[in-house]
Amino acid sequence: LPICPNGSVNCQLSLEELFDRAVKLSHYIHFLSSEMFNEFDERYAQGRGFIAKAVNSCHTASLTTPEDKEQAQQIHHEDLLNLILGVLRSWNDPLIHLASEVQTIKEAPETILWKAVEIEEQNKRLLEGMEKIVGRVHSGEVENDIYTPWDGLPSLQLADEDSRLFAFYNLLHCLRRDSHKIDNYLKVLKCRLIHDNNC
Amino acid sequence: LPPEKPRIIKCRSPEKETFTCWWKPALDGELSTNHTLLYSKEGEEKVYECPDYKTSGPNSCYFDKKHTSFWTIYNITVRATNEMGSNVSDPHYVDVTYIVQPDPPVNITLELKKSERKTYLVVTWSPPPLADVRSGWLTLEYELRLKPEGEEWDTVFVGQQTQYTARSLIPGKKYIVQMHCKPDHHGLWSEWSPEMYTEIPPDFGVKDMV
Amino acid sequence: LPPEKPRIIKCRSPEKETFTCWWKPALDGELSTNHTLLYSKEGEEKVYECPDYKTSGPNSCYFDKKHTSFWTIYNITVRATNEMGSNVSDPHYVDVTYIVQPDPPVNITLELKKSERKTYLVVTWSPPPLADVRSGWLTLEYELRLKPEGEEWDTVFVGQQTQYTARSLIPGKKYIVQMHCKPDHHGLWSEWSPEMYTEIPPDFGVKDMV
Repeated sequence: LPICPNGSVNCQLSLEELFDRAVKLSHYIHFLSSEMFNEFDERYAQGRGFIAKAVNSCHTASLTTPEDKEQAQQIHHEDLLNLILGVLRSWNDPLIHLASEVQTIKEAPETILWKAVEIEEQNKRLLEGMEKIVGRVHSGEVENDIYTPWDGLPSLQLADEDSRLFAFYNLLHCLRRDSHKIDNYLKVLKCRLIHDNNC
Repeated sequence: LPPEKPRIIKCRSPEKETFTCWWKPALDGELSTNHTLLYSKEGEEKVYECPDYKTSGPNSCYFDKKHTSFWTIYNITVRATNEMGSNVSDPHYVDVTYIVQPDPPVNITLELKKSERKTYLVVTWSPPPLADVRSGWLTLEYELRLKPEGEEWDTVFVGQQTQYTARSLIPGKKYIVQMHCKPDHHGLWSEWSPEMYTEIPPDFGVKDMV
Repeated sequence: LPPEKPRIIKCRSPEKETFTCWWKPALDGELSTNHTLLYSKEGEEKVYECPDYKTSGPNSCYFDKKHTSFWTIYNITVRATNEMGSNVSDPHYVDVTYIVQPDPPVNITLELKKSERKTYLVVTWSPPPLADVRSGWLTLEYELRLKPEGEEWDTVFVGQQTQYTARSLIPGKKYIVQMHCKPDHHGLWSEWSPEMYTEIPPDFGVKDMV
């Protein structure tokens, strides 16, 4: 019999291992997104009142996602998985542009540049993992339709410095929020599907 | 005179399900002043009034589960009114995600163990009762601090585990141990738990040292 | 004769992003033998060939980021072929998370301190550069070993901390210290760091101990 790395007979990663890795990755992505937002906020947004303007302006706002514990617990796990996939897909395009456009910010510190590239790569990796998890959990075909387009590239390239900085602020604010949602939902799903709500 | 401008002091959520805001009342002078808390939620025009002025005591507004949403910015103001007029606080922007401050950990136990002539201390604890960590909605991280009486604290970040083994302890010393916790990512450290004590037995191997 | 059966010796990933496999070539005898590494991924029929035989040196295959997935188990074989025929190794199953072997910790410092006539040693260190940058993604645990020259190692598991205080040291002895580290769940211990030395001052208070 082949010696499988984790001792499983058919040499396949268990759902628990897939979820363990997905949660570790979503935690890491949110940790990076949070740090990047804080660094940008400290360096470029102090006293500009950006938070008041950043209200209700995320490109993923149209996706109805659970906003409290009860909603997160009542939603069917397949729907929540598809929502996570939808949010992740919706960030593919903006993250590609963020990684390149952030280089154009005046004196952008290396730590912000590196994080933008790292988040883009890890987001793709998490998407790969989530498609694998959904494939395992889903009875039917993996739904591909949840997705919200992003049309924010022009605003990242505006001539007016203040408007451009607000566009970055808003994108990083939304990235911090959405990556936290994904991390939180994955932790709820893992406890529900793997640990029978007894984490 | 109309009342001074009131000020929202802070908002806190103890378990990432409900939250409370407190304000500093406008100075009354002689006239009686009453306060009204108003809020609107991101993506909605509607303005609501505080759902519950009672539960969290004076000069406070308590938002129960039904009124608490995450990843949503609340725009909160307080208006002070007396016979002569009224005055509104500056807006206070709150996303409940970032204001969670749990209670300290509970059921802390200290157990001395010995192996190969060395004593070490096994500390175990449980999450605060209010915090529902079982469902995964709230994930807590813990930090422990210990010190021989009279000396500097040694603080250790323990992550999400609920057990820690302390090594290289000074034989014969009385140690103090405290724990606190915080939601992963965002929120505030809880208060420190009450102090726990344990005495490390003197080192019987002293005679080998001569 | 056709070549003997080749054997995959090991596969390692330094940082959970790329990995390399090495094989023991089949004995050639006289005929020239070449080796091909083939792999498939769990749940897929498709068979791929090694993307890069060069980067990691002879008899090796290097999988860069694009070819490294940690959502799957790789089924890897090596085929040796000469004029007379070919022979295929047993399958080697690889899960990247299980083969992570970081580099040793760096910036190790040893500092002697004295309190109440007793000397103790404070050891501090940093994670290897590759892992440090991705904290939270690659969480490392550390182990320290120390011994007076010529005696048995005393090994201490220190967890995720980057500092340790060693007590009950023998005055006047020369101590050797080494560190290694490993990913917190699966993976392998790094090599030991280079040896570090420190001399414990003779205990002037020895006469009080008699």
